Amino acid sequence: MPQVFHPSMNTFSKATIFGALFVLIALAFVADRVERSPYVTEVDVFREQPVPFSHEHHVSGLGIDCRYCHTTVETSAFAGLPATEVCMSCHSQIWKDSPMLEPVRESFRTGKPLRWTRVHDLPDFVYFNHSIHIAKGIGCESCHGRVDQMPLMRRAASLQMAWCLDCHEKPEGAIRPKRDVFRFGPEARPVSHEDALRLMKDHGVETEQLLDCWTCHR
Amino acid sequence: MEVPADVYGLMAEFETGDALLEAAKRAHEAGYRQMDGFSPFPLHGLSEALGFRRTRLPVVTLIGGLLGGGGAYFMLWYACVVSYPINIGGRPLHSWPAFIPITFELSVLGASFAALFGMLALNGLPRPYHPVFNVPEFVRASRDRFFLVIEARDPAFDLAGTRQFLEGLKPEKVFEVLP
Amino acid sequence: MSDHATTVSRGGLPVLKPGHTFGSVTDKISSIVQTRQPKSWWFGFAVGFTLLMLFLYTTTYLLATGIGIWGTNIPTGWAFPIINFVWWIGIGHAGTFISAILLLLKQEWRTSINRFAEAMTLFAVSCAGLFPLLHLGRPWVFYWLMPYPNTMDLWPQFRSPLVWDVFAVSTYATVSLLFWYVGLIPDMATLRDRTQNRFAQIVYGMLAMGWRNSARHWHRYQMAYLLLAGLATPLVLSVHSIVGMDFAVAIVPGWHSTIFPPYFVAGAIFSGFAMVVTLTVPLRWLYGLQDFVTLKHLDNMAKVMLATGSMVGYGYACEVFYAYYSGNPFERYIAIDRMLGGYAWSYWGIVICNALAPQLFWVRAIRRNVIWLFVISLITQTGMWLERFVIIVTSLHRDFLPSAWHMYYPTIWDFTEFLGSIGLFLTLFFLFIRFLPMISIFELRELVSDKSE
Amino acid sequence: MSQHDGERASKELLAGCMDDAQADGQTACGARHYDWQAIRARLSAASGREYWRSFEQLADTAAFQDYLRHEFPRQAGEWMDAVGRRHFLKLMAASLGLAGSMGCLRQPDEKIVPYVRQPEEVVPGKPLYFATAMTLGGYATGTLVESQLGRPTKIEGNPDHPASLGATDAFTQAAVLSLYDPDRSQTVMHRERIDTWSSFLSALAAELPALKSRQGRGLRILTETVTSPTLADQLRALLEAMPEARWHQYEPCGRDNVRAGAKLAFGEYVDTIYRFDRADVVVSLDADFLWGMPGSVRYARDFVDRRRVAGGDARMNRLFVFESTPGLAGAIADHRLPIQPSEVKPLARALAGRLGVEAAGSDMPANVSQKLLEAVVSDLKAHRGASIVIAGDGQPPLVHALAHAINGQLDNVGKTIEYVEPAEARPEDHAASIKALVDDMAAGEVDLLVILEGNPAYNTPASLGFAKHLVNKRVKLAVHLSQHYDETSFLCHWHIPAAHFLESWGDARAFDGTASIVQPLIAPLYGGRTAHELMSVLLGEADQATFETLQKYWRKQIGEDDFGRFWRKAVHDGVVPETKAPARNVELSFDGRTPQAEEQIFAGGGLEIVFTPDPTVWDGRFANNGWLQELAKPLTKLTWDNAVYISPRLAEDEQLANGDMVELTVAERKLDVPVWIVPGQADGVISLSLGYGRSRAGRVGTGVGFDAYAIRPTHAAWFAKGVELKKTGRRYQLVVTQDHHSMQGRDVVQFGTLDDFQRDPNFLLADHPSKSREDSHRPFDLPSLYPDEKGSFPERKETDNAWGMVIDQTACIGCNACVIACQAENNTPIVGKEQVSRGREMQWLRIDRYYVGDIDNPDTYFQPMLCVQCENAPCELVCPVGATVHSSEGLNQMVYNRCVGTRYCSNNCPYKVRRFNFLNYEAFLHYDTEPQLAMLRNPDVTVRSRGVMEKCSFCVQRIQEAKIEAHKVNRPIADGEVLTACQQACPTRAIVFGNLNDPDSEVARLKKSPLNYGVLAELNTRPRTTHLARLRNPHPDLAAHQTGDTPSLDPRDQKIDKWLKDLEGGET
Repeated sequence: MPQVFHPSMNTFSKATIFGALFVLIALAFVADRVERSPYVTEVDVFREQPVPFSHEHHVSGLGIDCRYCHTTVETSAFAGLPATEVCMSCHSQIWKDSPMLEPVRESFRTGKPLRWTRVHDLPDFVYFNHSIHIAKGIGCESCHGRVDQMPLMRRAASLQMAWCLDCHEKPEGAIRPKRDVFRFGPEARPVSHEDALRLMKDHGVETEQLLDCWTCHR
Repeated sequence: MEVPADVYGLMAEFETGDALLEAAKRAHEAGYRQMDGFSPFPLHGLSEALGFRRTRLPVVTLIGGLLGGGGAYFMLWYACVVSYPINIGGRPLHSWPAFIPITFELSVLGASFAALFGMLALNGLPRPYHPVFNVPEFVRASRDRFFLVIEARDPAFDLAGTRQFLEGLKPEKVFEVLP
Repeated sequence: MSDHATTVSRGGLPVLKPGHTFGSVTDKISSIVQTRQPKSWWFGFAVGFTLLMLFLYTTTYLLATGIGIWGTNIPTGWAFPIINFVWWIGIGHAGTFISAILLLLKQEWRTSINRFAEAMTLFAVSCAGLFPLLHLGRPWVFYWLMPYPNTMDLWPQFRSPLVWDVFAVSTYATVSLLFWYVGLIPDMATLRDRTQNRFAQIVYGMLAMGWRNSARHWHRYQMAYLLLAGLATPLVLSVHSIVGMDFAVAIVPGWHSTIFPPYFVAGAIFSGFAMVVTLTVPLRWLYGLQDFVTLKHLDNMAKVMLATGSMVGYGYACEVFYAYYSGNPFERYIAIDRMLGGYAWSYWGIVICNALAPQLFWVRAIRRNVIWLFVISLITQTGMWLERFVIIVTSLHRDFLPSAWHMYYPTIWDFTEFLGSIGLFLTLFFLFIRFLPMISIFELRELVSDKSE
Repeated sequence: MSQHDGERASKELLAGCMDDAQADGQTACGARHYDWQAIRARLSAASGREYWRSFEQLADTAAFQDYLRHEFPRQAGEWMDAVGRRHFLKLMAASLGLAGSMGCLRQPDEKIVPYVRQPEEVVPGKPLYFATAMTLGGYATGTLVESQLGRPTKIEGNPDHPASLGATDAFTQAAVLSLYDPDRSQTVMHRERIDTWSSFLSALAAELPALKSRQGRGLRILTETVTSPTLADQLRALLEAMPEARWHQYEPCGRDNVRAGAKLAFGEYVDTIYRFDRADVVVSLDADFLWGMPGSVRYARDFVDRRRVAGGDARMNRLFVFESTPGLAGAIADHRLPIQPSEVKPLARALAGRLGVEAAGSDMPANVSQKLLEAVVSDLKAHRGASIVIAGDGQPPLVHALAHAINGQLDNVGKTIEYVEPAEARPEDHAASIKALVDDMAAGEVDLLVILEGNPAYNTPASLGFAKHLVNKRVKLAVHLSQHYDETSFLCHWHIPAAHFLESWGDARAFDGTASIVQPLIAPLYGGRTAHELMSVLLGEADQATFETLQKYWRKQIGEDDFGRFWRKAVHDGVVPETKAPARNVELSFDGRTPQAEEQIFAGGGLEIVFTPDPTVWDGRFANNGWLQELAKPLTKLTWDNAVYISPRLAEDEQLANGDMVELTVAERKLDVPVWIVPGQADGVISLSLGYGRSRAGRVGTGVGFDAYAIRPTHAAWFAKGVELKKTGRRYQLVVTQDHHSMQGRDVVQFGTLDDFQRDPNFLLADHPSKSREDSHRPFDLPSLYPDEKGSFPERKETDNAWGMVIDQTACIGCNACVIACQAENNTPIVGKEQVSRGREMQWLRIDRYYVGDIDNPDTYFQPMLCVQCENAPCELVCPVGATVHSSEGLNQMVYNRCVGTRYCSNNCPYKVRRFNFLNYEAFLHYDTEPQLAMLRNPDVTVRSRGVMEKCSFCVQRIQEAKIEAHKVNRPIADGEVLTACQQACPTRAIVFGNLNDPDSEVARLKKSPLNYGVLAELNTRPRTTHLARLRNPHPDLAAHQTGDTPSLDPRDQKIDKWLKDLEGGET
């Protein structure tokens, strides 16, 4: 008897061919999505910190300027993280008994530094320089998001190469007047595309070098 | 005359290919259209004898090739000129000579896929189950025997009449094919 | 089709022993798959499998330690892995050549050898495909050579011949596979109809896709087969041309030469046919296929080897002439360095193995003597491997600045990786003859019918 | 490693030691603080080094633990640790590209650790520079050391220092590796067991009273050459306190002959300072003044400045060199003659005689042609007051005396020659001094022997028997202060770890007497002590810090008032003002008779041998420095070994091939050593360099090479006659980085004479019509598939900067400083002898050495070769992933993190300047197991992982730094604002880098020179780095320069060359 299969196999076998095709495409799609998902990029992921420091409170609440703590942001590649004594300059007067701040006081007593968990962490082969971005009028907000609205610090952007390139290709999308670099919110951005282009000229932003590999990798 | 629903058609078994060819011609003259011949190897003139016109497969293949090649060149141009233009060894962004090999390869690839899947699609394959397999003797279709099947859905089909007609072709044997 | 001039060659040798019927050929070929295998099969498989294990062991060590375990160095940045790659891919060509080009040329004698020649192609290409991956410094990112949407916004560098290779080889592998599979469909049906084993029925049945030898199907089938052959023909020429460009595009003296593409294709077909002969001779003997694979086939293959071998020889001559005539000091130096330098043995090796050895095929007696054929085919393959050694290593080890000149010496791991790949090939090939008809059954039936007319 | 890592890590270091960095003015910022209690506790518990690696680890400061973790780049770490590898294997097995692309994307959480109290001067991410000085053989070279948040990472020359002028030699460049050397001694040792400083103090305290009572009889101090004013002061104080004590000096590569020569000529010790910047004719009597002499970095600069023609004014000085073994001076010389050492004396006499020095006598050297001699004499006569005759350090006193006499005769004194107070604290004959010590040791006169640095048990001639007498019972107590637990420490009762000069305070004098303050950049990693501390202990001022000792001394010199200002300035500038040695008026009191002592040196006949300091490990002190061990020796390109150099003729006579082992017999002492055939080696003389065959150097240096001290004679340290050389039949693998010494008639190094140049500046065009001098990196138009701009990159816009480099081959002396500078700047790994033998060395910059002409005395050409940054880069075209592409400023960018490692770029690179990480080379120097080595890394340069290509980047990290600073205020980058590491280190300023778009830049100017050409420019690669043809200034009466390739030693190559020649011949 040459009849090996049940009639239903006809539909089934045809289905499998398209099915296989579909599965492959789906897999590729999912993979791409995952690669860009918070699981990998860690966007909006909160991290355990020794002290639950609130940027929201200190920035919008108390109106402290970024540079008060991140002292070297204008001069160095590294923005700088406040030394314990900086915290203590206020917190030796206010909230000086709050249990939340005990780690800070302890660090100050023992001389053992606080150990924060990095939120914005680039791969080791990427050389990012804060000072030049500040100097060219790229606001903190452009990469770090609305820090003034973050009770706990979290990553606002994927920090993936494609994301960096978007801006290095068209800086006008992020550029702002230098006085607004450390401000947040829509009113801190230049109103029109024309303004942005003007600022590009004023700040002397030359785009084609921004796409050179060695601008970020060495 | 109404067609019996419980029969797919009638099958005649022949010793040689020539017999089948002859039978096919006669059946076609007799006005049968919904029929098919089966041979263990491509039998020349059989499909013509059964009144089969030329296939559209070449066109399908050509389209596949053009899509592959066109797509390839577009990708190359887009990647090198639009997406991320980079100075490579001082060559122009749109260095067309370097784009030819890939374009060619992808044309061939596209065409080949089109040819294979086109053939399968036009042949309605895969189709693991088919009524003709219900005839035990049909196994020899893939060895050394030749078969002619006239389907019941042929307007000229009539169980008795058609059987008589087939007998007239001096086959080895005639079977009823169940759906 | 029924033209007797073609069925009986001038040599008077038949392409098929007379007296065979549809039934007899069908039974003979399918029985190979359906009855138990001879001891020799088990032996061959064991050898292949052992070597395969060696391959896996070397590869594991390689990935764990780095390609530093090989002898590769600066200036000789490429060595064994690329030699093996080119060697294997070259061997692959014969299969496609036989099944596609000979089909278009209506050569009947292709019928009983094209199936396993194509299989050989597939397995050779899969061996070849591994080496470019393994020779990477960081194999785990090999996929960067393919275009796909990524978070880096980067593309492959499409001007690089290596990227052309990726497309050429993968296309070649795919198309060969399709071609091979299309050829297999009717035979799958045959096996489905013959086997009594339920499981086998289902497997072959699925692969046969419900093929039922319908006239209409045959019609489109032949059209598709013809189209694929037509497509595979330029492909077979392009693949090794592009492999040739891997070298020709570079400015390295001894590489930078327009003759490379044709010269590589000729060499590829040359070594490929040698491999087919190497496989045919023992197979027809072990499985008693003398009826189907007659001396006629061997004779023809020998002629092809003679022709292509001579082309290769011509290529060698050209290289020397160009070097002299161009007046380019770097080319001249390499040419002479090949003949007298540290690797002179390899150069004279290829002259003997590839240019001279095949000349023996002018003698009919040698063409039709299986022993001679077998030996020469082995010599040829060695020679073709050496040819790639000469092209790659001697050119690189002494290029432009004398200060950078340095000798290259392979390590034990270079050899194990190479032998291992042969193991992979043998393993695959023995599995193939165990489970699939090594000769196209339906085409044999066609042949029978032609003869019987 | 990214700068983030750098900052993070360093910050933790600082955080770990803030209190101390603030309070303690003694240590430059970034010093570390240890819990000494804990350390001592653990020390007394632990035994054997395997228990711990460093004090940090010992003290378990959390900072250091993370520091290690962070300092490792994840990229490298991923396949450095086994787990990561297995992970990859799984991926491969699955061979899923997708899986691969996602497998390792997620980063582990990382910590970031701020200061507790932030010091003002520190800006994280910005390095600080501190002036200090390094000494070699006692003489100081001023340096500026880069400090990345407390980690010294790179040493540069100090432009204000007379011996440096901003440049350095290879040793100085490599010194920073020695600082972090994990094999350095890390604890006090007592009779091979770990012990503590305190118990050493008590042990010594037990001895001192007795010694004092005996006026110090039995107390012996052994030092190397001492120029440190403070140390000298301490020694003087000690000798005053204990008049019976003795101070001995021994320097294995010292200047006994120079001193004796001066004494012979003038009856007193004076130092000679040469003013090459004023000399038009220089005659070297076996003197390699470009290398290894005190002040030779400065001399090289002065000498070369006098022969730079690229700059336009076509004047050159002329150099005659008579040398026994090829040296740097011989390579750059306008006329070089290889002669046996024994012939130098007659030659000197002959010269002196002809120049009218009565006392000279009329000797006539055998192998020196009249013609040459006449030429030299005439030149000298023609340039009275503007010439220098200089005798080699090794040459016997008489030759020096004759040289002084000649210079006097030519009234060069006061013009090109200055005689000054010796910079040494106490000039004396070291050979005699050490001899006296050994005799007393034998005689049991020595109760307490304190060895301050140095390694006499190894580097004194074996025949002296220092080691033998050191271990005999008669020396009651021997104390050795040294950085390694070396041959000598092993034989002494006590070993005290010494501090590296980057870890300690101190002072030293330069060749011209100028004093420098040595300041530390980091607290001792391994608790090292200084000689000053040890002296204080002997002086009964235990635990007086070096800093105090130092200040006390200088306070005495300067006086209380405004000492503060003086001190800040001296420390900041790196030079102490007004300390240059005062000139001396000397009277020539020299009768020309050969001193008795010298007669025996060259007595008898037979083969002669020359001992030389090694160009890479000096006297052996750098044996454990991987960078220097892997550094190819300038002329032989030999690495990881020393060998006895023989002339081609000797090889022919003795049937010797490279690598054949021979047995040398010098005065009954035997040594088996491999031979290396050196074109230009004088016949009848073989040479062997010191410093190898160490038995206790460390993991890198132990057992490398062959110990020349074993056969070094005591009476004449540098030469011996009557050497027997016997072929043993055994072979030994010697590894060189350049196998082939001829240019194969290729247009690699272009050269000519000053005369040619003056007649027609474009004379080179005649031989090379293919190249236009004017813009030689754009050689000529070629047909192209791309009609626009003949294949150039049409979309390129003109940017402010177009980086380019010019290398002046007339100025290059082949000293290798640039090679090590590059290695230090760019975190380049070393790979070891076996890998080098495979041709896998990693230096980005190599110096090719070519010979032209007669194999017995060829012309030598050096060509620094590095990535020339082609505008039409062949490498870029073939990279399948775009890992190497062109930047808008014309840089050939190599992106490590994109590289997949096909090595196609290297194959297609005509200059073969690309380097590949075939294995995980970071592991070679034990980076993986020795965390402190990671502190050495430049945080601005990625550490490359296994399987990626790397190459010269024009020090892009420096370019970027400068660009960022300039762009912040939108100003152009000034010429000279960006210096590449090689350029900065180069003593002769042979390398010039800058912006081609700035017409006024130095580099743009040099590109216009008619001598400018691109190597292999005929390939249309358009190199951005071009070379200036090498010019010679031969004497009109003598042959200009040789032509024709020096034949290869390999018969096969000779056959090839013959065929080629016939081919060419057949055509013309």
